[in-house]
Amino acid sequence: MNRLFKAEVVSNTHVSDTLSILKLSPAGAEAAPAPGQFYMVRVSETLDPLLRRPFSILRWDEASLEFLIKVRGRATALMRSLKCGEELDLLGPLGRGFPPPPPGATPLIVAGGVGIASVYPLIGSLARDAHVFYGAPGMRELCLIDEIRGHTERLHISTDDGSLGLKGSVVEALAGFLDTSGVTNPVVYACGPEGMAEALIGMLTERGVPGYLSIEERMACGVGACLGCVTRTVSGYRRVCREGPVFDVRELSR
Amino acid sequence: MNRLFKAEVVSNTHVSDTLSILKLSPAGAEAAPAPGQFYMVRVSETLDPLLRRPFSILRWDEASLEFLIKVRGRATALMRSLKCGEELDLLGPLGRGFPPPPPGATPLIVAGGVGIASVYPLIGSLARDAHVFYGAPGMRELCLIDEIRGHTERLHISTDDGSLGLKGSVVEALAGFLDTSGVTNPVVYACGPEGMAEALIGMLTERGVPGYLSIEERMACGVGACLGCVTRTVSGYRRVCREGPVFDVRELSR
Amino acid sequence: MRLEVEIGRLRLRNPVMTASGTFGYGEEYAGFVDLDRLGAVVVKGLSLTPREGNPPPRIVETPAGMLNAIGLQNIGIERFLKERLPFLRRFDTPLVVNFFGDTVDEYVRAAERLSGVDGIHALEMNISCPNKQAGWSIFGTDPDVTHRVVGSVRRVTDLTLIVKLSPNVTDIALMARAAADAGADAVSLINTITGMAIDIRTRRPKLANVTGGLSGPAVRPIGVRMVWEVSRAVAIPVIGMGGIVSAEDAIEYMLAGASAVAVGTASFLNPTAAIDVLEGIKEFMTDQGIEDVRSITGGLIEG
Amino acid sequence: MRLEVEIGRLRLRNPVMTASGTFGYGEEYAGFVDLDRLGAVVVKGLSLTPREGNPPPRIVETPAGMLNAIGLQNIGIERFLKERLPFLRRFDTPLVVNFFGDTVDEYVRAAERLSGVDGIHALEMNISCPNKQAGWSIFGTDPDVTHRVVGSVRRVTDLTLIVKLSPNVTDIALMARAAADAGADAVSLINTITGMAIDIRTRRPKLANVTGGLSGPAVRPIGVRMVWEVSRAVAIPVIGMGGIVSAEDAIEYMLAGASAVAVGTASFLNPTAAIDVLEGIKEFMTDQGIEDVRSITGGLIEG
Ligand SMILES: Cc1cc2nc3c(=O)[nH]c(=O)nc-3n(C[C@H](O)[C@H](O)[C@H](O)COP(=O)(O)OP(=O)(O)OC[C@H]3O[C@@H](n4cnc5c(N)ncnc54)[C@H](O)[C@@H]3O)c2cc1C
Ligand SMILES: Cc1cc2nc3c(=O)[nH]c(=O)nc-3n(C[C@H](O)[C@H](O)[C@H](O)COP(=O)(O)OP(=O)(O)OC[C@H]3O[C@@H](n4cnc5c(N)ncnc54)[C@H](O)[C@@H]3O)c2cc1C
Ligand SMILES: Cc1cc2nc3c(=O)[nH]c(=O)nc-3n(C[C@H](O)[C@H](O)[C@H](O)COP(=O)(O)O)c2cc1C
Ligand SMILES: Cc1cc2nc3c(=O)[nH]c(=O)nc-3n(C[C@H](O)[C@H](O)[C@H](O)COP(=O)(O)O)c2cc1C
Ligand code: FES
Ligand code: FES
Repeated sequence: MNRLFKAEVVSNTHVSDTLSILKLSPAGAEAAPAPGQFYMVRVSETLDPLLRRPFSILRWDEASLEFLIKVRGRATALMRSLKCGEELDLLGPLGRGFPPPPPGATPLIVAGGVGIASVYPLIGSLARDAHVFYGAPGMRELCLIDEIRGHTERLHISTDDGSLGLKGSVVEALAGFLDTSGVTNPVVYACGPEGMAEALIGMLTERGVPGYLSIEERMACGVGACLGCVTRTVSGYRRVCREGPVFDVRELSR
Repeated sequence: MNRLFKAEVVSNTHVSDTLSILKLSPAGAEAAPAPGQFYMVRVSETLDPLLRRPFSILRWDEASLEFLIKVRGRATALMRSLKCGEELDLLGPLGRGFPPPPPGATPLIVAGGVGIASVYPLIGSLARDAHVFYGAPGMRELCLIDEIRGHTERLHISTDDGSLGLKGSVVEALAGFLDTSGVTNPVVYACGPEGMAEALIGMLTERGVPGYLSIEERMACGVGACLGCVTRTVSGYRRVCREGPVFDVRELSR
Repeated sequence: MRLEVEIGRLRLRNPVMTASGTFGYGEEYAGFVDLDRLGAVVVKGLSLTPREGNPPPRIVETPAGMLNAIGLQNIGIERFLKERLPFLRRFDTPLVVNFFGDTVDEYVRAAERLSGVDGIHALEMNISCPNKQAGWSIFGTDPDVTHRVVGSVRRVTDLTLIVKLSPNVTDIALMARAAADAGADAVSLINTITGMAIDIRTRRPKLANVTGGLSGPAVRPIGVRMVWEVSRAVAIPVIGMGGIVSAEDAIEYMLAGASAVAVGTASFLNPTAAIDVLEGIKEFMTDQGIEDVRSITGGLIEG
Repeated sequence: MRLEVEIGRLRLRNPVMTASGTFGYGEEYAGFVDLDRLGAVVVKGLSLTPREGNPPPRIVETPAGMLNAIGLQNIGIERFLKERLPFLRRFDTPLVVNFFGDTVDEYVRAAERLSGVDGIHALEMNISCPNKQAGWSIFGTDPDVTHRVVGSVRRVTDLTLIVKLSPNVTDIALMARAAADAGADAVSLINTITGMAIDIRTRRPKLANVTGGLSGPAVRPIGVRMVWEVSRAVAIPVIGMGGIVSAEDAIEYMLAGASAVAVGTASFLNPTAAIDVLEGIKEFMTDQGIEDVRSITGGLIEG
């Protein structure tokens, strides 16, 4: 079981202007991740960029790990330009992933933008009776649609500009569903940008719907040592890399 | 005429454990260099390594520039691993190269190790009546021998360990030649490591033989602005990147 | 090959320590590093009572460095003794507890509480953290105040006392002398340098706390210079840190005068950094035929 | 779009200047940069008489930075006026002459000599170079001495007087206030931070001078923090520098309080850096709908 290892780029597929799927083949046997866990990736051997960057595991099997990467700054731009055969240095799997749903509950999987990466592994394991809510600013920021449909018919797409699916935010789409579908015993599994996370916490708290949310915060160590990645919870600051990245929404009601 | 330009790697031939020949194709028309001039190369777009590095022009034609690179530290290690199609940022040609020999003089071209890069362009232009003295610690640090022989029969090789040619330093070989060959009107064109340069200056000064020596000094700007690259001359500190890298040996008699 | 070094009455099996705040309470990296191979473990700074620390964002990357504004979050001495010390006691490696206070009295009470506890081998007094905004950053920038607070702590503890100096001063040798005169057994430096970064689109500071402490390779030339200045000014051992990533960097600090070194930010890039530095020092000693690691200390040849 | 800024009585067509010592006497980069597009040209520091400077090696690269120990080599004021000024006079861009002395009297005489010369538009007083070893580095680290030397220079010149501050101090705001109180029209910061690097194989300093000044991106977080501190402490304009490589970096300095910026080490990596920074600022202003560049200055939103 290896938590610090090298992995070679097997493929790097540009799925949109800013999104790419990076498939890596680890040099040795490495620990299997759980949905919602992440890896700290060192993009360059040089001192610039200096720190590792966190990425959620998208898909894996014995021979490979896949990540969905959205270009945000320097490290992600470098990752987009990686070529087959190049080597990365990985640390992981890290953090606490999504807990299994309680018996009888209906999982509602919610993703905003690149947040799909974090919840995607749940779709394969829970999709039989789960609904998937997937939103983005526009259709060009959505990806893996066909693969999701391969697992479930219950995909609810929404875009802010209405270019695909419902026009509006994914939180609005979910709220509408909760209020009208009559689903009993829902439990939400979500990941998305900060604005969506805030809206979701409010909406679920208001309705008393339980849920788990994967949070993003800037990280340095990824293992709980630096206290750099804390987020405010009802019981004070908690480390996203250790106590998270997945938190019970009730802990996050700020 | 372009002095700041991008160039693509056309080939990167490893000629020994530490030496490689990097062939670049400039993006546009660029100024033709003179023997002994150099380019400041930016190896990476990142901030580490930060500064450009100076390299003497080895060979050129309308479509390409070639450099002989010896791995010394971080930037040169990165250069050794460059692949075809990768792009570098170049500034040059810079500095003052070797002056033409006075009429009737016999050019003696002297290189220690990777110093061959700087004097190599002279071999093609002067070799008809020139002698070439080329030394290194061992035969594995010598390169381009066949190409030099293509220009001249008068190649005198020496190695410290005697693995090829005369056993001993190139300066000793040159001194022996000067003292025994009866060559009249010699003028030396030389480049080599610091130890060799010191020995050569002493030896030539002693014998009153004129010569030109290409000097290495750490550089930041390459254009004369930072005053970082000075070397001591009889008239005070002079910038290697502007007043050099080639100096009259008489100026260097310290 | 002799790797042991002495810091006060503390014997370290080798000169490579961890830097406070970058190695948690030891447990976080125990899966990557055999703590028993380290010279010493230095834990995150503790205060008498728990601290919540600053709001996020707390870290931001900068060229070859990072800023942090953790704000000295810690679980407090009592919880540390109860919850974290038992794990650390299982190891044979000296444990150095980094601590701080808001007043001289708090420093003294913290030192008293930590002394005589089984499993704590030395104290590192942080008088230099630039994150806190209260007037107490003066502890590390005024030699008289430094002398007073160090002297007060010295009187209440027999443990090896290391004083950690701030680089945010005009004359660090002066601060080191104040600490040495007041009875410190060693000084460690450098702590982080106060810096700041701004998001030009939001126009807001990238750290919620506005300013933070710069660490990492970027600061190494400053750290090496300060260690050199301090080691020539005081007779007590100096522990060097600031941007050490490789054995080469550690040896640079030792040549400048450090008796031991600490690996900080580098652990974030490379969880085994401290061990890699140690192995590299051994290799260097073998290559260079160096028998005793202590002969590297202060070995700089000037002129 | 309005790009003009004022520094004392100096009007700059835009806020991007070159940093002293990194742009030679202007001529060295004239092949790459149209000097008439710059806000101002600041030349290498001059003294009354020529200086030889330090022996080589004078520079060494460090992580995202470099150390230099040029030792203030310069051709002296007289040769500058005769040999270099005529070239610079051909341009329409304000010329700022950086100068220094070993004594108050030398500062005063240098300022007198440079004042009233056609083609010199402002003076930048370097009281902060950390390379010289004589006791005079105190000019930049003791507020009383700073006040005295700046006041003395102020009395002999009507040119816009910029005082360049050293970052090697505990409290840079204090130094800035001393300069402002003594009549400076502006302050510029940061100069280089004293650092050091050692070759572990030869055990010798990598710089012949042992220590040198750290510049480049590595120091930017420190520079931005100091500009922020200074701009809140004085009413005169602040010129920000230290590690500016891109427009983004320049805007960061302006948001922290700088009225203008200077590009230094970046010119070595990229000879057109100053112009690239300027173009990037314009793009940013267009993107963000900013009409007047001066509205960026001090635009940091705290809390
Ligand atoms: C647990 C976790 C899982 C993640 N999973 C994924 C994933 O699967 N796919 C993916 O594309 N991204 C993911 N991210 C985000 C990813 O780590 C950042 O986009 C990346 O670190 C940015 O690096 P950069 O060098 O490209 O950007 P930088 O140059 O470092 O920053 C660019 C901009 O993004 C902001 N930023 C950088 N990092 C973060 C962060 N962690 N949180 C908020 N803002 C930030 C910066 O302030 C800056 O404005 C995840 C983050 C976390 C914490
Ligand atoms: C005018 C000129 C022409 C040159 N031509 C060539 C050439 O054709 N081929 C070639 O391989 N090299 C040439 N060099 C040397 C080359 O520039 C250096 O080897 C290179 O900069 C090292 O970079 P690095 O990052 O690999 O090493 P670094 O990591 O920077 O340094 C490695 C070691 O080399 C030393 N060093 C670095 N640069 C220099 C220098 N300029 N002078 C002396 N010691 C130095 C350092 O102190 C250090 O010990 C030339 C240098 C000059 C000044
Ligand atoms: C995230 C972080 C937290 C830190 N916390 C502390 C602390 O609690 N007490 C302390 O004395 N130093 C603290 N430091 C400073 C380090 O111990 C060290 O002095 C500094 O980071 C320089 O070393 P480096 O460049 O190797 O990281 C902290 C540094 C970092 C990066
Ligand atoms: C090679 C070099 C020479 C310098 N010479 C001077 C000088 O003569 N006078 C001066 O005031 N500052 C001098 N400086 C400092 C710069 O003007 C600037 O303040 C500093 O380098 C920080 O900016 P940067 O990081 O953009 O280079 C010099 C800097 C460098 C790198
Ligand atoms: S990233 Fe260091 S504690 Fe979470
Ligand atoms: S390298 Fe800058 S003056 Fe020569």
